[in-house]
Amino acid sequence: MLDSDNSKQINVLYFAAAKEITGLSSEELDLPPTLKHLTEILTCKYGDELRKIVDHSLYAINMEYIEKKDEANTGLKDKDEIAIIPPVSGG
Amino acid sequence: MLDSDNSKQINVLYFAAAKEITGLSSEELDLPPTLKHLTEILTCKYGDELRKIVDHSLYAINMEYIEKKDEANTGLKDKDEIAIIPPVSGG
Amino acid sequence: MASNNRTYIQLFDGSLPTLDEACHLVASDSAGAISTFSGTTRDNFNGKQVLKLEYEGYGPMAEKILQELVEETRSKWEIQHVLVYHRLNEVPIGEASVIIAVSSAHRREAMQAVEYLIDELKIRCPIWKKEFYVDGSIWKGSCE
Amino acid sequence: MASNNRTYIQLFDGSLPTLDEACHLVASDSAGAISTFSGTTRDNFNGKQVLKLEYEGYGPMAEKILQELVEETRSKWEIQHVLVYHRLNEVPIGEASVIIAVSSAHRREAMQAVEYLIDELKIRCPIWKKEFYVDGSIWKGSCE
Repeated sequence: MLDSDNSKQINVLYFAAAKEITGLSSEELDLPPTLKHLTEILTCKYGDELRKIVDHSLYAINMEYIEKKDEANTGLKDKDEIAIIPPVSGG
Repeated sequence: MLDSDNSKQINVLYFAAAKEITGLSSEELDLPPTLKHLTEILTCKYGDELRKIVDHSLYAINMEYIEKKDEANTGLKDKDEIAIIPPVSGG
Repeated sequence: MASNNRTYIQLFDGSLPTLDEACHLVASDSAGAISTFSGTTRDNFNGKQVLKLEYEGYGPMAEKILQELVEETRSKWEIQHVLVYHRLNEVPIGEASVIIAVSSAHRREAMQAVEYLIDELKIRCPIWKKEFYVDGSIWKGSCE
Repeated sequence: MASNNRTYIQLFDGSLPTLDEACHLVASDSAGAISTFSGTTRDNFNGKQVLKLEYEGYGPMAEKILQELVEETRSKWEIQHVLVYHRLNEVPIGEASVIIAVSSAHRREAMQAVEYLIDELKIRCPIWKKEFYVDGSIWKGSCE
């Protein structure tokens, strides 16, 4: 049962400053229940430096922005593509 | 004396509809004292058709617009270049 | 810096230079924004087919007014280089009758300057457009 | 008419097409106005010399957001064809990182649409700019 749960994965994408801190452009992680849990996992893995980035970023799930206030109650599902979107500066 | 006054001339420029009515792009006229007098001379010469154009136009003296309300008290002088400027439509 | 700002004002009897040429003239390494406006001749007016268009201008005064407009624009917005080209005589359908290009360090200024220039040009610059239809022609301006 | 409106959205790894090519794509005989905006890389930021710039993008999402922006723009203004091109990776100083071009029957719509598109692109499109100075580099965005 636990094993089957662990087989559920999300793909996390890192850009700009987040990519530099993690040294990765993406990685597979075990499925956490919500974005809030994901933030905790990432903080644990990459420290406060990444935490600060996440605090100033929005998540996008499958290319849809999630509002900051909805992170705690936004559930994730198997194979979701989660991107950390630091403040953008295109143009 | 009269002869010397008559030697004073203005150059009147016609554009767009005004040019089509007069059949001229410009002509020399004896110096009238004000723009209001010029309008009378032009009406006399080219009829109400031109008068209507002038009523909806601005005069420019030496390439400076003259406001409609100032036409009666705007004096003219020898060699002035007076243009009738119908509503513009460039761009 | 202000003294290095360039202004290009010109009336053309035939085709206008391309937008790329115009942008090349106003570009600078310290400008982050170039805004342009191209007015092109339309094939219809109020649903009526336009066969051809002609522009007539009071050339020297048109250039003087454009110069004044550019000075006004510079006094309102911090912009760098400015270009205003207008074509006279016949302009085939679909070709540009006017090109405006403005560069500035930041985008807002260039965009607002271009909008001001084309708006004021259309109000004050002594140039007239004549549209030819199947059933006649009309000088634009008074009836719009 | 609305169904004939074209939209060009593309991210480029190298040089963007020229403004003339962009205008050619959005031009139409029934459009009287083409408005464009070009964002070019500046040689300085707050007086500090910029040596080079790099853009990174979340490509698929960036294109999706741009598509949404164009749809929003079309719902606000009566415009014809729309083009939004953005360049990624290194962009040499003075070259265009973004080009927007919009055509419309009347000028106001094209100009306002361009302004809306570049404003919203800068707020919402997942693309990031990194500026390199003599003494280091910085991802733009958070500190502006």
